[in-house]
Amino acid sequence: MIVFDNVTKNYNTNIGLDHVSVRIKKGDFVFLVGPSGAGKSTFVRLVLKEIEPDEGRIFVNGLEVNTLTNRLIPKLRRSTGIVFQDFRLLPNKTVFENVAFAMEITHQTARQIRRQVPQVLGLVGISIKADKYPNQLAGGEQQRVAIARALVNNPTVLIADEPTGNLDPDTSWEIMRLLEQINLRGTTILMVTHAKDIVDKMGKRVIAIEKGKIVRDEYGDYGYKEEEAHSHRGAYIGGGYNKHA
Amino acid sequence: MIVFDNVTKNYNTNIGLDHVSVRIKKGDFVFLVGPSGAGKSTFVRLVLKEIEPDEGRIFVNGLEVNTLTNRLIPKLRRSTGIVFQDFRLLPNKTVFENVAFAMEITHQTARQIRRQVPQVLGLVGISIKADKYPNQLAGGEQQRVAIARALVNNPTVLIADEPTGNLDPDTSWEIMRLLEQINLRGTTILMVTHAKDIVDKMGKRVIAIEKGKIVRDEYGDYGYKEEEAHSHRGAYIGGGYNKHA
Amino acid sequence: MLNSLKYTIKEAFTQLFRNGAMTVASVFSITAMLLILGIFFLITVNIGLAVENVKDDFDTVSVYLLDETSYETAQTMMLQLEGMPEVENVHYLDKDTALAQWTAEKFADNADMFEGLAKNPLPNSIEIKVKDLASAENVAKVAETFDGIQKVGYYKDVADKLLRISEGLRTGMMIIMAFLVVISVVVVSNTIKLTVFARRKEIEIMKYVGATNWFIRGPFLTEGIIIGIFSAILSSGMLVFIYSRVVKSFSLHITWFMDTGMVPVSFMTFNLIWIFLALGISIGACGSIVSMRRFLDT
Amino acid sequence: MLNSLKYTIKEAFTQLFRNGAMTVASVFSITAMLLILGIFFLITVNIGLAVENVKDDFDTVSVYLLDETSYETAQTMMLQLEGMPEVENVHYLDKDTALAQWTAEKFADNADMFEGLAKNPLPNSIEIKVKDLASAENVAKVAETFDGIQKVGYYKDVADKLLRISEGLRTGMMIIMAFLVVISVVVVSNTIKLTVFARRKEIEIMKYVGATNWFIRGPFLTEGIIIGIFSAILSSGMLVFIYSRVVKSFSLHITWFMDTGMVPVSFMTFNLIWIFLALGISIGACGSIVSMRRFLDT
Ligand SMILES: Nc1ncnc2c1ncn2[C@@H]1O[C@H](COP(=O)(O)OP(=O)(O)OP(=O)(O)O)[C@@H](O)[C@H]1O
Ligand SMILES: Nc1ncnc2c1ncn2[C@@H]1O[C@H](COP(=O)(O)OP(=O)(O)OP(=O)(O)O)[C@@H](O)[C@H]1O
Ligand SMILES: [Mg+2]
Ligand SMILES: [Mg+2]
Repeated sequence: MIVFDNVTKNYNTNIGLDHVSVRIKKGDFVFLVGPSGAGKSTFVRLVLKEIEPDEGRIFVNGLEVNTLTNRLIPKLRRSTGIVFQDFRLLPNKTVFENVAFAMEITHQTARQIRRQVPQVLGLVGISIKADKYPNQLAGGEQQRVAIARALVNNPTVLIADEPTGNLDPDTSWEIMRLLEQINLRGTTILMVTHAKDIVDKMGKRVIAIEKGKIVRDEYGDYGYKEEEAHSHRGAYIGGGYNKHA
Repeated sequence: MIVFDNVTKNYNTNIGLDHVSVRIKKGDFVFLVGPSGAGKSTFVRLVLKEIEPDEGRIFVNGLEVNTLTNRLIPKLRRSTGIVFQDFRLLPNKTVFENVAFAMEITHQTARQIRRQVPQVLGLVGISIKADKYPNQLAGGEQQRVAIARALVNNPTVLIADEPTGNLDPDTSWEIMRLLEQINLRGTTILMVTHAKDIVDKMGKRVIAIEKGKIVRDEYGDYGYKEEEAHSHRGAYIGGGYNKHA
Repeated sequence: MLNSLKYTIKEAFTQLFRNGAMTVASVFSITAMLLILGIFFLITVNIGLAVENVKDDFDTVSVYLLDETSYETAQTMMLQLEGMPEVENVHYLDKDTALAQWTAEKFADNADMFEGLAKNPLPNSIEIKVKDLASAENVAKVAETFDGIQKVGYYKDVADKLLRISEGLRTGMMIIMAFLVVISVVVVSNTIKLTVFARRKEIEIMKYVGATNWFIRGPFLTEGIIIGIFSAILSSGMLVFIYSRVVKSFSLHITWFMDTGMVPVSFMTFNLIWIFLALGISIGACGSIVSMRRFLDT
Repeated sequence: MLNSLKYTIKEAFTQLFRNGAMTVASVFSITAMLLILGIFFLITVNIGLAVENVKDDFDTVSVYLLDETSYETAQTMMLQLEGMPEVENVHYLDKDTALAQWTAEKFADNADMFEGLAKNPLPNSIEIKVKDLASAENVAKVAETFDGIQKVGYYKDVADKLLRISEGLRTGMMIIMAFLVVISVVVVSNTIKLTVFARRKEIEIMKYVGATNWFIRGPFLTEGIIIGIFSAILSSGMLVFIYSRVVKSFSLHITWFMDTGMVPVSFMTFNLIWIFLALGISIGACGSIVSMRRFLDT
């Protein structure tokens, strides 16, 4: 459960979020969409208390995030699986160790780790890369490691910031199926994405942000005017380049 | 002009590229597609001599890359504009300075830099972020800075590894129009991408790699079986989850 | 708890190994600092010993007796002096022996030059060896109260000078030592700060994934301690080696420039290792904790 | 070219400023090392001076004359001795003055004790001050060839000892100094290595964007030099301050434990600043170049 109550976050002069109120219920599957710089990652960062809101209150799993003491922040983050937009893999740890790390911080036994990590790596399809370091992986492989790490603790809330940005359509769909499956098991999922076709085809709740404000919040599609895009090919072929500008 | 002549690159036991021969003519606009881990970034890295091929010969702008002395590598890289998959912005430099850096290494005057950098920042639409540091930018904004840096020296070859992975459809199309425009001015463009809709709608030459081998090289679309993806929504709505697996 | 401990230690070693170049750089820096401290420590201890030895040469109080004072009276005085706690031993020096010693000292091989002397100008004396040079003055004062003495003499100037020198050396060495320790702490903690700095991204990532501060600190702290231990062993090993070589070459030329021996290697070894381990570990540990603070406190 | 130079310098300052914490850490470490070197330098120079001063107290050769040797004969000897290049000055000491001096020295306030002495046991002598303690032996040998002398005496033991001490101190200090310089170079270059290490990603990015090695090196090198200069100024400033305080407190208690003066502050200041600048700059520069090598050579 994620609740934003009139939350504002400014970066000096930049608008991050502007009086945003949102309620995401337990078990929901929500897409967060919007143009570059709209405030999507700001939203995610606020949920994790990576940054503090200027105004308003934020609740995650019943915890009020803004008043959380430093001691309790790890608890918040552990109950939340996170796929960061920039992956944030530990460069000095192998794929296996990166995923295992998320389990180690919750003090799970070596046996549990040895059992569960390969399983999750298998789910995202990078078992054979278990012993590689992040800088030895393709972009999409790193992204899948990040997803595996977010999933490995069976979090009650999963937040994924652009988890398919570096993935080909096939792999993207496999990941989406995985997320759907996890969602069916009761996990709340908030996914930031630009993948219009995925959003359109999944038919889930879509929250659209623009310039820090929520401009749309409904079940359905990405809300991007297809016409213009479609018209592109014809236009170019016809040589009328300036039409797109 | 980029020529790969029977190039093989293995990472220890991993296949990077497997006997690949490609010829990209001056002024071409080529999409390089393929699943995650197929070897696309390996291809790009070979062009820039970031890594060495195990076998085969590579030519870029008439230079034979494999036999290039260390002294000449910078020349190769400067004649090539590059958008890296992981952006590779300098963390201690502002957006302006990051782009300016690409001009400074070619010893251009402060005046030229002051004139040209804002212009390129304007083209990719991040003029107002000129004084921000990369860690103060949204993912998509960083990606556009990376594009600006690749463009600022008017390179004869532009290589872009997944330049729209973090961009919303609108911005993506703006970038694509920009690339098209640059291509019309005679710049050879090689773009690695997973954005099926973009590839489909641009109707350019598409080289598809899979497991290090070129599996398709023709003008047209991304070559992804739409049916399966399209079928998804119906399948899920019908509750038949397992059909996707 | 046990799990965490195992994780922490394993993790620390793994990271030390994987960040090889950085580990080597910091072990070298810290070893270097400890070496400086150690050399200074060795010098200080040896100079201290030398000064003590020199002081021993001057810890004699001479009570010059009147010619009319009998040997028996002198014996009474000596008994009384021997009773004093500050006094090491007491002996009687008759004027003839004194003259012989003096001429031998002053005119070496021409001692016969004084043989024709009509009357020995020197007095009989009681020579008192005090336990500590500093108490010479006290003993002298007591001796002065005796009857039948001509004068009490001791190396007052030399004693004062020596006491001041040893005092001065002690404070000087203390100050420099303290100063060196401060500098070492600065250098070592800066070294560790830089290694932590090189890995700030990792620390941030760990935090964002939900690791508690202590979970993150653990391995870094352990790394700091291990680096400290390594450096301590390395530097004390090198020092003991060097020192034992120096002592050996000294014992060959034992009177090379001073007649005092050197502090024995075994004593030094023992002390050095413990001091270095304590220093290395505490600086290593504190260094990591302090340097991580700014990356952890959000 | 000029453009690049401007860029390099601007860039270096910008980066030093933006990497504030790291810059401070490395300046502190390097300053600390230079301080150690400097303190040791100060101690060495002053001990050297003190030893020279002490040597001056023993650079006298005494030619003891037979009682029958006339003052005129002595004069001839003195003329001959004065002609020797090693000799500083020569004077005649008659036996009465010698006895007076001796009793005054040895029995201080009871000098009258010897007044009743029938015959002065001491000989007349010629006192020769040599320019350098090391040449005392030569002079003594020459004096021994004269007729009418009883014996030639000089502080042979003391002189040998002192020469050996000063020799020993010189080599000892040289060794320790060399050792300290090596250690400082290790620490400073490791410090710079760690700062470069913390920024290896940047270096790689610059390379991938097409910067030449020298274009990348330039600012880092300049940063190293600036850090070196800063540290040199900071440490020599601190040392000069401390040293002038010490000299001042010494000149108040001038005979606190030795009668020798200290090397003047102005002389030290001048030397320290140049030595430190040279050291700081060269280590800073070499440190950056060397540490960057492994990140540049692909
Ligand atoms: N640390 C920061 N300091 C200053 N401005 C920031 C900072 N972080 C983000 N911003 C600004 O806040 C706005 C929102 O950023 P945010 O990262 O939330 O965008 P986003 O929706 O995630 O975009 P994208 O899809 O490109 O990742 C942007 O204009 C960005 O430049
Ligand atoms: N440094 C390396 N060491 C070992 N293996 C590597 C290294 N770099 C890449 N690989 C492997 O080589 C293969 C090709 O990688 P590459 O980065 O070219 O893929 P890609 O096509 O760019 O994928 P993506 O679309 O996910 O970025 C992958 O299996 C990857 O794991
Ligand atoms: Mg974002
Ligand atoms: Mg790639």
